[in-house]
Amino acid sequence: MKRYNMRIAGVGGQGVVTSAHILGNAMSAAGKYASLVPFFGSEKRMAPVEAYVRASDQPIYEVGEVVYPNVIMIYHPQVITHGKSYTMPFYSGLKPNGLVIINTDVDIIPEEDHAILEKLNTKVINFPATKIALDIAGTELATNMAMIGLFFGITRLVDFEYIEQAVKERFLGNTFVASGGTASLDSAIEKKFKKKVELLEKNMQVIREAFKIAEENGWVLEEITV
Amino acid sequence: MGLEYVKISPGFEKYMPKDYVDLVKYGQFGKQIDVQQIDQIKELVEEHPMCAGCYMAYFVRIFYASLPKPEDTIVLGTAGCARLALSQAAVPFIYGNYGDTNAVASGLKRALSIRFPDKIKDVVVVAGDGGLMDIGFGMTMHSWFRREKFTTIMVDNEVYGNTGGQESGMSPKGVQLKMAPKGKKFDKINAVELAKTAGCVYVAKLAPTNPKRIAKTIKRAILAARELGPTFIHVYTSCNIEYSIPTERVLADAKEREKNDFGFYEWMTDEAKEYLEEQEKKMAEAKT
Amino acid sequence: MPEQKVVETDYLLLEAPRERKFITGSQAMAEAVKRANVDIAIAYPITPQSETMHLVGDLWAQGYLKDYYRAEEEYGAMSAIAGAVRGGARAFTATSGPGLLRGLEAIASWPGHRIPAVLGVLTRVVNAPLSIQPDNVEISYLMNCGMVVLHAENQQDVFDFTLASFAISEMVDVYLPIAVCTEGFFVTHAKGYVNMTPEDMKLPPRDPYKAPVPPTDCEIPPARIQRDAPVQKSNFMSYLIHQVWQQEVWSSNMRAMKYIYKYLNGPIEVINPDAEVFVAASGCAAAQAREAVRYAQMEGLNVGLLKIKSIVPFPSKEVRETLKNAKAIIVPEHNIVGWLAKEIKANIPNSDNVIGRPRVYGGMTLPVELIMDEIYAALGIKKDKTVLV
Amino acid sequence: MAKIITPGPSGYVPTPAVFEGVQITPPGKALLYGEWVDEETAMREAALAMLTRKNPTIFPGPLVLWGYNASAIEKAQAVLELAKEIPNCRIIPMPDYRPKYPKINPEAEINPNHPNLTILHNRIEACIFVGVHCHYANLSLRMIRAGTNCFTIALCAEMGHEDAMVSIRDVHAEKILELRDMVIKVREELGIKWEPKLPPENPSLPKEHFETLNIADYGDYAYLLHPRKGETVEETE
Repeated sequence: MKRYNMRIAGVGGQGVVTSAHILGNAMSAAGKYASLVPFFGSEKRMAPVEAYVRASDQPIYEVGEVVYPNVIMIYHPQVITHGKSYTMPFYSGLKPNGLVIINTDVDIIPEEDHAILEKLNTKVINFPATKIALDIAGTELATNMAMIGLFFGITRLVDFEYIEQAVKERFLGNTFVASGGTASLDSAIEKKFKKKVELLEKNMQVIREAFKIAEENGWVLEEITV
Repeated sequence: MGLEYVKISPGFEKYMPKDYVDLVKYGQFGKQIDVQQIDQIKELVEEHPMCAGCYMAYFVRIFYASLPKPEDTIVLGTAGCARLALSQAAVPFIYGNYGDTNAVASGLKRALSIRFPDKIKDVVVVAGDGGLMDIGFGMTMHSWFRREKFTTIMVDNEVYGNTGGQESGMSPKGVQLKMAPKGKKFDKINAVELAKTAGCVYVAKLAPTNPKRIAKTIKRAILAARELGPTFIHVYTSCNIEYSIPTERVLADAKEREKNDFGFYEWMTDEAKEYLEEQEKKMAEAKT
Repeated sequence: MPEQKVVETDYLLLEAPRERKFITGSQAMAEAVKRANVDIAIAYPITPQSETMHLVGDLWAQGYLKDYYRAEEEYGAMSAIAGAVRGGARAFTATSGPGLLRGLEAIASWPGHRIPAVLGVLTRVVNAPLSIQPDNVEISYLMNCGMVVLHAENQQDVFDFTLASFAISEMVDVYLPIAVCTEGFFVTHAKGYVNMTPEDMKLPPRDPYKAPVPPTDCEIPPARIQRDAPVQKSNFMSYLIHQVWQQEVWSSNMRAMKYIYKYLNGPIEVINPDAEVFVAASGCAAAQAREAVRYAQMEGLNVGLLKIKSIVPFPSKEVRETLKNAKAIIVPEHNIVGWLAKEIKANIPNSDNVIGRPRVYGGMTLPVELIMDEIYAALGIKKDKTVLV
Repeated sequence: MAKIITPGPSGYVPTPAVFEGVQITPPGKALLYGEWVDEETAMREAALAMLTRKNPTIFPGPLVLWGYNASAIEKAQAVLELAKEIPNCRIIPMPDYRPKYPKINPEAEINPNHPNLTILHNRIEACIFVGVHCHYANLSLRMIRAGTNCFTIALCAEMGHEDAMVSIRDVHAEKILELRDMVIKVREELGIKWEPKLPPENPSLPKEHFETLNIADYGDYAYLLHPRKGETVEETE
């Protein structure tokens, strides 16, 4: 059984919750299973945001926030450096042999924490998601796409077409509501990109790039034992 | 007890966080400030999670700046938007169960009167339309019937904002809101007339367009409540989210409502009038 | 009104001379309030409670209390009690059945708000259909909200429990509301002998600064105080905060036990500790049980009484110890749900031995004969149904 | 001696010490790891923890920080005397009990609604609570035990705290000074060299007193600050 229990931590405006929805929808599109719990403390730009996703090829019964994750994705380095997180320290509850993906191009984990993560046999990946988003899509708003791209690139949970389907649903569908702020964010995005289709394509490019990076670095995993 | 409890212990000034040091040095305690100069002091209210551009949040700032004796004031609130900012101030704040403000304030004020018969202890309820006129209606009315000596300020956004935009008794007739999907069937409750009938000695209604006037009204309401009996202020504090008022239009909206149904209104008993004139004369003399 | 002098709590509760009076339960509660240096009482009428609060109102009129008023309804009364206690006053109110339930949202919030008030619960049927008769099912609603719940057997208990509750509730390590429950009419409107402390002595006044939370009176730091801010999960409040808060309430509840030992002679009373069969009861069912045990002993039967005075905190250890050799435990109750039988079952290993009978409810009286029938049955004694003694 | 209450992390749902059967001591006794001991034994253990564990910190509460009466001021002085004697000790205040939006500065203060922000951020492994109302101290002590390895010491003016590793009751200025003496004694026994000095000031405070600063204080650079005639500053970087 493949089973990923993940905690996504970022700051307001990064699309943490949106990407959790896309993750879940991609799983559903592929006929697999996912459950997600968005979590808002205070809906404000740059305030901490967390979302929790469970993804598996088997049915999921458990509900609630993921307290003991085996995957942690950090969308913003300030989650670690400034403690912008509801869960302190950022690796709190992490299970042995887990995976931590951090959006950064330099190592930002303090030495003491490295020691703890090593003890847990954690795979820590520093991944410059924002840089990739800027390089390829020309906007840091695609940071979340890079992050989920890398997650799927590493775990190969679903085929690429289902990810595309989920992203499409997000940008072209009209039933999607992640939060009150999503609507205003949408109009901002639309101004930047003339066509939503173009936006979709840019996002897919980011995801494809993340897949490639996972492969090139030999990060592809078969399974994380729960 | 005066200002002793907002003084830092000698030697600890350099261990306190900056905002507390500022509060003591540049805050409102022991002073009367001009509300138009709130930018120049350390305000009692701090960073809060109310929506950007919310007019109620603006009113809360003016409210705190208007307190005649902040170091001896206790504020009560209840579920709703206002408490998000009300609670983030350097004034004791009580948050009980939904709609209980005027009952809790009755008990509190009586306890303080028993314990400190010769001291000023101002008790002020700042609650929403739902808290005061729907769920807490009975307690609001009875606190007035009983002539409890505290001030009630209703911040009326005409909707249950915090729970997601449901109709309240104070919503205007015809407005379509959640739980009134076909539009509200009855009129906005006339809170001001109820307050007059129920025994308030000072009643005012306003849209917050003029900070000086707000400050004066709040001061009057609190002063009259100290000595004479219940006082009530009905304030229009729009919900820019549920009523879709663009942030830049919030003030214009308030001005519009002021012209229509929220024109400044002030009523008081003869006794209150006499008392307030005397107090204001004293305060003016103290200034000069 | 005689001039009252303040005496030490321990002296008043444990040593002061006592004088015997023949009075009702309502009077006993009011007499306790008279000696408790209460600042404010807030009343709202409901039968059978009303008489108690009439008497307390008279105390105010005579000058024993500093303030008193008739509230708009129970929710308002209980909320105002919370306000008065936050403001540093010592406060008292009482209610019954439906009134208790109307005020329950506020009452259930008192422990978390850290409101040390004393609440008289003079039990009555909970509607519907409406009835004003005694039935103590309402106590089960109080058992899970964190407050201390005492159950008085008779007028003497009502006096002792009420007076001691003012002292216990304000202990720094307790600081919780205490409900003093007793059956309406059976106790409140019936007379019994009560040994009372002198009328001219009273407890020391409440010191609201000797407390685990500051009073809201602008006299003590911090100025920036909200004693109990709404809990929002975020990084300005820990996920854990509500959990540890509830733990604090229930820890405080458990800490009350040592004062129950000190001032109420312990949470239980046992007659014939080596008994084969026990009758375990609380409130006025304990009076019926006491009678039954006497009759049984007169008949030479090895029957004992376990009276439980403190329902919350429940004396688990003491109950377990008392009942460890009992062959049968008969639990007579004045309600249909059998909350005391359930509580005892949950606290002893041999729960099969608990006989949740006899139960009467809807205001019926609980004849001693019904308990006798259970005793005979438990001991395997064959008797005709109607027992004459 | 059985240690019932020890430094954590004890986990997701901490069991309160009271539920474990720990009881508040009678006057004159202290709690050490949940057991009743004499005060000297408890003070020695407290001193040892503050001298040997990482980043020892004192958390003074409102009843010490605010000089609302003579006894508070006296107690505050004693706390400073104690802090001086603990090598590299810090003082992080708990000025009140209300949550702060959106978050406290964990270097500048500790808040009972989320004490672990401060404990974890500063990697505090030994701390003293003093002048905090019992209810909030208990909440904090329990959360700290749940989520961190910090050794907690409660100096309580009332009856004490079951969830602290060391809890001393009826503490006023005098007893704080007794603890200071114990710190000095244990420090000398351990052979730790230390010149008494006050901990560093709160990092949130500005290093200079801008409100009393005069343009003249800037000396040669003063002319840079004077707006010249007709000059308006449109925007700043």
